[in-house]
Amino acid sequence: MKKFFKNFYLLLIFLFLYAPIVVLMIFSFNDSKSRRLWNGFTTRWYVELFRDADILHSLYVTLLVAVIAAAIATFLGTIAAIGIHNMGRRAKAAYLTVNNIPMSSSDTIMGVTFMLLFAAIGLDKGYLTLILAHVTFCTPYVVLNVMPKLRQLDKNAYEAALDLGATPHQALHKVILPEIMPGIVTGAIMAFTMSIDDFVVSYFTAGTTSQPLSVVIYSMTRHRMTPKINAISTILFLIVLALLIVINVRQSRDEKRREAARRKGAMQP
Amino acid sequence: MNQNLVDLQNLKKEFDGTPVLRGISLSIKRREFVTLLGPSGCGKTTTLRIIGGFEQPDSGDVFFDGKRLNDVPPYQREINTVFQRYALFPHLNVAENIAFGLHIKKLDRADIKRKTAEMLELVGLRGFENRDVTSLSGGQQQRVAIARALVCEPRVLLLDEPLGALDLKLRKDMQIELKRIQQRTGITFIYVTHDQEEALTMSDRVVVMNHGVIQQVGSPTDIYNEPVNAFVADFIGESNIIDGVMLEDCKVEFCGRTFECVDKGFEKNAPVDVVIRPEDLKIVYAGDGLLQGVVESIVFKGVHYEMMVRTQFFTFMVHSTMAESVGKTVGLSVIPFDIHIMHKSAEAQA
Amino acid sequence: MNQNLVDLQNLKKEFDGTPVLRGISLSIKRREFVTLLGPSGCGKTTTLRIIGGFEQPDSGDVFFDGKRLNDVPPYQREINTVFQRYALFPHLNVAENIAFGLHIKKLDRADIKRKTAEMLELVGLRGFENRDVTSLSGGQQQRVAIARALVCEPRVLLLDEPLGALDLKLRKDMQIELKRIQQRTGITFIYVTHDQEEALTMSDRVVVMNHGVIQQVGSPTDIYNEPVNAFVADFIGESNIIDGVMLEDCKVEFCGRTFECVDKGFEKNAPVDVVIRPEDLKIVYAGDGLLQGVVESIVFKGVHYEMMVRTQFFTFMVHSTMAESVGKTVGLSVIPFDIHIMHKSAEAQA
Amino acid sequence: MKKSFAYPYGVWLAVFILAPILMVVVYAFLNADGGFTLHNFSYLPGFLPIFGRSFWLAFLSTAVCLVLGYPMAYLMSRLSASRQSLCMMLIMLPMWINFLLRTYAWMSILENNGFINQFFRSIGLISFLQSHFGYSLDYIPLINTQGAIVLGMVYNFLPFMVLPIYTVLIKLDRKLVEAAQDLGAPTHLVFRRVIFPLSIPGVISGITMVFVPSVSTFVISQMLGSGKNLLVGDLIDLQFMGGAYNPHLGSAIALVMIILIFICMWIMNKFDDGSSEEGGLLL
Amino acid sequence: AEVLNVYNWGEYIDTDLIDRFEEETGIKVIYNTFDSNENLYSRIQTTGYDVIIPSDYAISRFIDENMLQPLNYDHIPNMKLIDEKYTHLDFDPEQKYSVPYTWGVVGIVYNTKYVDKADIGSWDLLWNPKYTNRTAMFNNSRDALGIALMYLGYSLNTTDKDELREAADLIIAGKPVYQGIWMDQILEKLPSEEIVAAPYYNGDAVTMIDENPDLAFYVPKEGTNLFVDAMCIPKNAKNVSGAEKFINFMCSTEAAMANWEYVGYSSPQTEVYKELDEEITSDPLYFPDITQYPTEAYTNLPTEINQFYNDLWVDILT
Ligand SMILES: Nc1ncnc2c1ncn2[C@@H]1O[C@H](COP(=O)(O)OP(=O)(O)OP(=O)(O)O)[C@@H](O)[C@H]1O
Ligand SMILES: Nc1ncnc2c1ncn2[C@@H]1O[C@H](COP(=O)(O)OP(=O)(O)OP(=O)(O)O)[C@@H](O)[C@H]1O
Ligand SMILES: [Mg+2]
Ligand SMILES: [Mg+2]
Repeated sequence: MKKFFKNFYLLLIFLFLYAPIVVLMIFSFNDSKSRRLWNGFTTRWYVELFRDADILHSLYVTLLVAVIAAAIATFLGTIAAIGIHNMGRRAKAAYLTVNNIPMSSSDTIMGVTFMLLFAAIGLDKGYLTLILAHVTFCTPYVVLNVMPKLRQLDKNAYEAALDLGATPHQALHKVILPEIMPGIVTGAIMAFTMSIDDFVVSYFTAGTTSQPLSVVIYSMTRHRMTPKINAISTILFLIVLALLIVINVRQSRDEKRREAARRKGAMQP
Repeated sequence: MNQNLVDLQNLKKEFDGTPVLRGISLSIKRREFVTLLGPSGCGKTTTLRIIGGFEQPDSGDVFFDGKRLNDVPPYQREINTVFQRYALFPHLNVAENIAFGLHIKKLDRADIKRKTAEMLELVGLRGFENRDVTSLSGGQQQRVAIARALVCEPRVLLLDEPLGALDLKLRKDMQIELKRIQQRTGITFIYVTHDQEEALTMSDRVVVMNHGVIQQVGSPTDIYNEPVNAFVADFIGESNIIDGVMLEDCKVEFCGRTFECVDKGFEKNAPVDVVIRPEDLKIVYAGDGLLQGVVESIVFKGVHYEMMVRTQFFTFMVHSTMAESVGKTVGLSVIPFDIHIMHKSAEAQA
Repeated sequence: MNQNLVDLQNLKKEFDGTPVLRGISLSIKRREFVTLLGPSGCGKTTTLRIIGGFEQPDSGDVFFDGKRLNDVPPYQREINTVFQRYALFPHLNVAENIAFGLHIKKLDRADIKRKTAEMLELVGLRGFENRDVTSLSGGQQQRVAIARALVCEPRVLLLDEPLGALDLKLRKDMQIELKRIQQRTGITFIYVTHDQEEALTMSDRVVVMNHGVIQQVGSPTDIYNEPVNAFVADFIGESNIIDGVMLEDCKVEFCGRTFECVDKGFEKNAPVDVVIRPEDLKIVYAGDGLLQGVVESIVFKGVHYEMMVRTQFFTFMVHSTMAESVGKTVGLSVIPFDIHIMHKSAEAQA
Repeated sequence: MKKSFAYPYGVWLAVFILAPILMVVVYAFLNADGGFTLHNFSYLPGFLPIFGRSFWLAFLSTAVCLVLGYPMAYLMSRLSASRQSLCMMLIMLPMWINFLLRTYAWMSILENNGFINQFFRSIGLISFLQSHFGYSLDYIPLINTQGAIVLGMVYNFLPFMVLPIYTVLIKLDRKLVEAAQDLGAPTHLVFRRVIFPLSIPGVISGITMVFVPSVSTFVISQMLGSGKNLLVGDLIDLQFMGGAYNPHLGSAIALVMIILIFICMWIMNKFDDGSSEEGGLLL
Repeated sequence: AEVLNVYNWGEYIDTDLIDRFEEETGIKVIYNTFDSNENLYSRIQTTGYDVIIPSDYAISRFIDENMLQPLNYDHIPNMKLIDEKYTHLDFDPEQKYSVPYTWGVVGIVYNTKYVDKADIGSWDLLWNPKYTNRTAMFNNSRDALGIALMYLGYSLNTTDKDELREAADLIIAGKPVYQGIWMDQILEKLPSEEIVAAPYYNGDAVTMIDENPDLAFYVPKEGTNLFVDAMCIPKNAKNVSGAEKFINFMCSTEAAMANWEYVGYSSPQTEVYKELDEEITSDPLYFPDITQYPTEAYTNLPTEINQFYNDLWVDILT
């Protein structure tokens, strides 16, 4: 009974989170531009979508920037986390405070300050500025996901590797990285998601050839949002959903296997 | 100095302004099994870490086979370590853990396989190759850690309380196992523990430390039978430590009486620590002993009973295979040979 | 059954299909200090958790003061627990940790204050009221955990290896402390350990467990001197366990010879375990003993030397205060009283 | 492992975080001609209602997020490992849909003739209210209310409340729960006296990560609210992107907001006993 | 290949035209969109576009701030196809810098089912308490205050602060009537009958009426804003000749016609007007008859007045 209520609660929250998305997905098949009045089923937005080079390009930009920014952020954030982990209390606190700023300051301020900054150092807006900005607000998520894994790490694991003849570089690769990998992966996924989700910062930092989807969507608001956008979002969403399901299924299979192995291990003398 | 494999010369180390090592000098010979023994926080791990290269001494030198080692990074030292909580790599299985150092050295696959198999054999873990290390019991993990270090064929193996996390039974078994491995491989072991029985059982030489200072270095029997001060006496087995005054050579006064003893060379009327082991005190009839007291408590310890006997000046701990009833008045006797006279230790004076 | 405070009746428990408790029945009297002793994984913690209410037995009952307790949730049991790694609340200071249970009971402030102060006094932590628990040493944390449980005035206190994480010296001190507290408060203690010396030192009764089965229940001396089977004998102190055959009452054959003994009532020619404690074997001149062997190794253990003496059939462990040189041929003697004959234990038969 | 690994990121932070913030400070004290002025700050008293409204709405949305998110995090932390990661993913997944689109969808749901009101009408709720309670409208007002704005914020920021609390809760030692039960605490007291106090660092991170973006949010108030009242985020947006392009005034407002937020956070952190080493926000 | 950067409002071009232009000229067009003139203003400071399509008052501001190049009409022969009605307006009196792209007026879109005939015809409808909570106002200081100014009978480009103040107070007075102060939401909320009347541009009124035939459009008798979005070449353009080709292309009859069909905003191109049905060209929705009521185009305002607009707007929305 209790369990039922718990599951019911989770269900309600997820209903809340997904209700608008379902609406959006349904109306990507609506035979009019209205996002609320149903005019019959059509797939024409999907058809048109694949003819709309601009929207496709902006999706490409979004994904490209997200991949690059997440990759850089993951690298930068991981080594930074390792460095910060080894710092004294004060330096650590200082780093983490600054690290927290992007997460706890408004997007608008960040976007504007980036714009001012890039103008000040004479950097033309384009992929570079976009990626720099994205890396900046993505990296903190990586740092914060990797730090706890480092804390969980056996203090001596790194030294054990050195002790066995590994150079610091090898120790990092063969011991530390595999150990903190779950944190890195979560961090990377979060960074990637944040990059995809961002609109304000991109808005201020994107160049002419590098307008991500969110900026394109926003510039449509003066006139009329085309349902093609709903269509592309639906596609994107379903792909990611499928991906996540695959990952999760694999994960739970691994978990079961490991559990089984452990039990078998415990029973042997 | 030539036959010494490891030479520590006046190592000093502070952490945050607190001195942790106050000048450690120690020579360790080839094939020796040396144990660092001391209470928690006395600097054992720090000494080991300096030898391993994980910590730099503030001053003093580490020599290895006659060469100064201070600036050699850990991964270039022919020294391997078994860490206190094993520090196994959880993402690797048993065989991969053991083979780690060999992979680093880029040995060819066949060699790695062979050596790993040999090691598994040595530590009695054949058949465990593909097991997840996290699924092993404490003792098994311990053995993997040892195998992982030994397979690199170090000239010195450092072991930091390797048995600390194991239960008593298993600890005893592993003590024997470790000693056997040391004898078979002929590798120099530097071993850290705070368990004096472990130290006595396994070592060729024991180094007793306290507060970053070496108190005594010697064979287990030396240390046990001739502790240089009350700290060592008390730390190595339980002791009755009584304040006394050395009246003259072979004559010491304590508990309001004068006793004969075998120690000489103290100043006249020097205050000293008198150390008597509980098992050296004999319970005799009330009138017979030099001292007289009342049995205050008695506890069964298996091999013997432990009794607390209160005399006028001091409550003695006495070990005896015979039980006395609580409240009984008994006499205590001790032979002069078992009365150990010691200078007041720095510890006690401070 | 009336004067029993806790009664366990045929408790059974499985985890994932593996039986962990296979029918534990045990009665514990008021004011008793009972210790569960056994190797790792034998089910000690599980038994304790069932008494505490954190685990439900698959079958069997727990009675407390004559009432069935199975379905009473932990927070309604007059039982408190000292957890293995203390489980202190890190967000509360020392005094708040101790007062936790009192706050839950909604005592008034003055009472809480008074009782907390008394407890701090009892465990020797006066002046530590406002200290952060994480800043305490292991021994101090231990004492806070005990105080926190005791202040609730439980009728039974469960202690799960409370001293497991402490170092040897501290462990000894805390053993005495705990015993003192138990005697002063008169609370029933159910204590879990895998350290047999600890069990012998502290307990009124010891319960030896293995593989989820109680092997023997008895006073420390009973357990030590009259183990019912080889497992108990081996687990409680080191033993030489030799296969033998009971020829007739008081006559046993092992190592190819016939010995006199004091045990009776075995079947004729029944195979038995013969147990001889290392300290009960005396080294005599080669010709004099009943057995003859060669000293294989000798280890200094402080109070005594431990020697392995290889005879034709068996290698005996011998404890002696005199050292013999390795390789020497010696005789071994043992008096009939020290030869313990036991039925083959289930363990050994399996 | 070296601390020098953090230096590149240190430089990065200096260039891309600290330098821009410095520029905001500088801008706030300049006029359009580049001269020093305090004039930009003279507007601020007039913005007081806007600040008040923003902080109030942010407070509400943070409170709602906490009330909804805590049980969510708690329940999640009790699931099996694979279920947990599934839930994590499901919480993150909506972020893959553009936030404007999601908000538009909420409009469709909440409007006077939107899906919810259509539903109410179809089950006869509205006519029931009208006939029995003299209700005058033919819809339940949902959109264009402060409630709708709060809903929009909660919808967007809920994950940032759930995740940090969840991470603290999964690290919580089960033994402490048992210890509390052992000392006589029934379930609700175990929660109040042990679980909740120990999860405070996560709660504080969650509050920070919801409150800050809520205070500075814009667009949501336009889309789900009536747009008749500005929020600080809109005000800043107006200075930088809207009608009277005035980055100096915008910077001044932004600066004041940053300071206010820092003060709020500082007060919040007073509730944290500092045991959450590293003051890490998330995770 | 030759590259041309074009910066236009979102959803404001038939994208097929870009493909056609690329085919014809071999120039690669990089097409970006913006959502407000202010944004355009800040963006072009730092980004080099070749063709931009701002609105009237923005053009006037760009001219004042010397950000546009004078056009060489020799390279834009199709300029002659642009109706003179829409040239030499206040924002570019000498018609040196811009080529009109679309034009239109602001009027009121209302739902005939709910709004009484008697109530229409004037800006008054936006203050009519009968429609409380069922109308909306523009969320844009220039347009909103513009409506109030016209209703009051003042110039759209007034710099008289008292007049502006009065206009602002008028909007404040209207606030209780509006369901909301919005821009693009109006596009949705009128057809879905969330609201029954709101000001909007005639070009968008077309799509709204398409969607919900109960809707209708009128231009209030007090007069309105005639707006023109026009193509310009910024000073920092890199590809001027390409930009000229693009502008010329967009003015061709074919392109203008296709674009008209797609965007729905009135075309300033004479041939388009001629080719269309009488039914359409006479419909004030498609081609408002700007001779019937006073019209005025926006011009750039002095910084001080812009700032004052800002202050008033914040006041209104506080
Ligand atoms: N990295 C460090 N920073 C600060 N203090 C340290 C550090 N390492 C050790 N210390 C301090 O130095 C002292 C000696 O530590 P060390 O680890 O050598 O003791 P130990 O003899 O190994 O004790 P134990 O038996 O508890 O392991 C302790 O007081 C410890 O707190
Ligand atoms: N919650 C559980 N789920 C699965 N198996 C369990 C669980 N708790 C205990 N076990 C298993 O039950 C057996 C007995 O465990 P228990 O903790 O009672 O042993 P113990 O005697 O206390 O050992 P130790 O001295 O190591 O603490 C072990 O094999 C253990 O792995
Ligand atoms: Mg140590
Ligand atoms: Mg246990």
